[in-house]
Amino acid sequence: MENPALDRFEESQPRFATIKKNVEALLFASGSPLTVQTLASALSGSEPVAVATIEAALAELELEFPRGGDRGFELVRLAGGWALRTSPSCQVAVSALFELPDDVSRLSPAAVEVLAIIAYLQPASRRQIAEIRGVNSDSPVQKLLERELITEVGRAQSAGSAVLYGTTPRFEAMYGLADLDDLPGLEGFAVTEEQKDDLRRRLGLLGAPE
Amino acid sequence: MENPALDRFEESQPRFATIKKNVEALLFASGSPLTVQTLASALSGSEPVAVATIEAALAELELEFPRGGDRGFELVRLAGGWALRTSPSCQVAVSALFELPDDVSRLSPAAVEVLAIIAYLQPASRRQIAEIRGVNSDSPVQKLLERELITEVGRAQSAGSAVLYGTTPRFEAMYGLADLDDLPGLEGFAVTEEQKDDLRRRLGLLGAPE
Amino acid sequence: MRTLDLELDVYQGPFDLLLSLVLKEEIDLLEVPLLDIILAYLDQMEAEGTHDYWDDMTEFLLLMSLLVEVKSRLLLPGASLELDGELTPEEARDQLLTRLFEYSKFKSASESLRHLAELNCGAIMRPPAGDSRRRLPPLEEIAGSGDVMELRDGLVRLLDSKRQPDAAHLAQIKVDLRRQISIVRGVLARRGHFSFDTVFGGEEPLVQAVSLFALLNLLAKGEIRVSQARAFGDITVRVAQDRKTA
Repeated sequence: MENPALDRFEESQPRFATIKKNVEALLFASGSPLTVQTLASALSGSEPVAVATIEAALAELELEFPRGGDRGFELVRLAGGWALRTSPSCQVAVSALFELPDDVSRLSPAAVEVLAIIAYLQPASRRQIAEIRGVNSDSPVQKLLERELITEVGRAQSAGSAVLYGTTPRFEAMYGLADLDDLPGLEGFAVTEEQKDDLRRRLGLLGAPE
Repeated sequence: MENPALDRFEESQPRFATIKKNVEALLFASGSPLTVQTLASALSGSEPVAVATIEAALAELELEFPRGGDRGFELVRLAGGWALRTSPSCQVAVSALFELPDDVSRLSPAAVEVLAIIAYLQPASRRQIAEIRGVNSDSPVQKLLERELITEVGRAQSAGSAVLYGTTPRFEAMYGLADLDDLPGLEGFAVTEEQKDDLRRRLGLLGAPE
Repeated sequence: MRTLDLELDVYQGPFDLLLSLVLKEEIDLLEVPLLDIILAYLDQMEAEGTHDYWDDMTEFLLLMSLLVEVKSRLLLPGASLELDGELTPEEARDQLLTRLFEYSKFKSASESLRHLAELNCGAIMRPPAGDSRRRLPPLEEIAGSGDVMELRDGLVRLLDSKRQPDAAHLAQIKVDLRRQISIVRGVLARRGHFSFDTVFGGEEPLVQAVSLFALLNLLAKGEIRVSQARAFGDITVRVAQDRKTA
């Protein structure tokens, strides 16, 4: 016991390795993304495990199973948590044996449009969605509810108290988003001034250049 | 072309790496052991993959995820096939994960609304709930069933004999109610049977008295 | 005769259609034969023969009437074109553009979402190990955690919204084109001809507009003839000659 700090360090090394091994096992065993807090509480037995330790283990695992790496599975941040999943590059083989649950191709373009509006504006009412799209959107909203990509998140305060919709963790998982901040910025999709002028001209709202 | 055999070998390397990656993905995705034949046929697209190639890939994977190794999961021969499974040394953590209480987060606004309808008007069918709320309510009903806050209490006499739902003792405990009469009155409505019928009538669930 | 070959069923709504027409197809509004678009749309609806489709048409009709308005200003510079509605032509035009720009933003965002999904859709997670299912939190943990007033307020809000007629749908007026068509047919069956102003003059502007589209539809089918003595004057509607003799 000449150097207690070193002692503790050496003791802590196998402990970190054990924690990392267990984090790996938990991610493997869980069918859905796990939050750092869930991982920490599952690993806290007689002695609590710090969130920072879990994060350090995840950082190492992320290097071993990187997104888009050479392995058949990868570690990804998804829907506010962490998950191991098959590598998208193995899609053909995986779909030969298993059903890909979230086949995006089954979503109509209308449904994806509605989903984009809800994702960016949430909470959003059917009325708002219809106004933006210029067409009644009840049927795509219903489809998205059935697939649990959106959910009711409340009611408008105003008269009529319309139902307001927001996206679900399932939406984040389906689109590979760590969280909603992960969505590409909406400003990036705005029509440029040049395109606006072009549009105005085409609609005959600007005189021809003199 | 001095050594065609070597040439073919080098060419085959990336192909073998791809096959191994895909074998890994399939083992990862499967909840049960996969036979070599199943793996081979899942990977045989335009070009057939030999059983021997699959076996070579498995042999390499067995070295990377050995039984009793340092990883959180291991590759084992099981029931005539191959399977990835969590390492037995991580058993404590894995079973702790599934012992963790499922989602103690707040109920969604939709679930609160459905719960309020069932609490005050019970017994109520999904159909009635949807009519009052003006929107399909299957998903919040399902959530409340999973949380054991509501339960089936019977079937309607009418055609279709719809399932009727009522609240559970767990519901009463969660809201600190001695019994259902303890529910706060609704703008002058208490919750006697008579007043309940009056409420149902106001919500359009009963025809007007003759 | 038709110069415009539109596959209308691929469009997600009127703004989508307009964007494609004006931006992607690089068509100048002056050169877009609006009647062809309308007729193509009507043909399409006929083929679909569904009820919902008519509901969805309301917005399309509104958009088209805005376009007609904008276009007629171009064709008739200086003509006084006061709309019956509360919007001035400039306001209607600006509103149309603002909505078009807004829609276009979400349209691009949805294309990027689709791409994101394609990058991710090939991946699956393992089924949860064994048959373990997360357990519910113990009763002690949740006892008293709910706020019963939240339940009460939830139901009171629903009761309130039942009491006040829901006004949300009123802003979106729905006009049934089929109904207008059958009205036109009915009047013609009785009288053989009628004045548009006499029959529809007292209606809301939107109903008038839809009635006008009903005329276009019947015109396309060859059921009626219409005549208009002067621009913006009354329209006389008659049964087509060959129909009458047949």
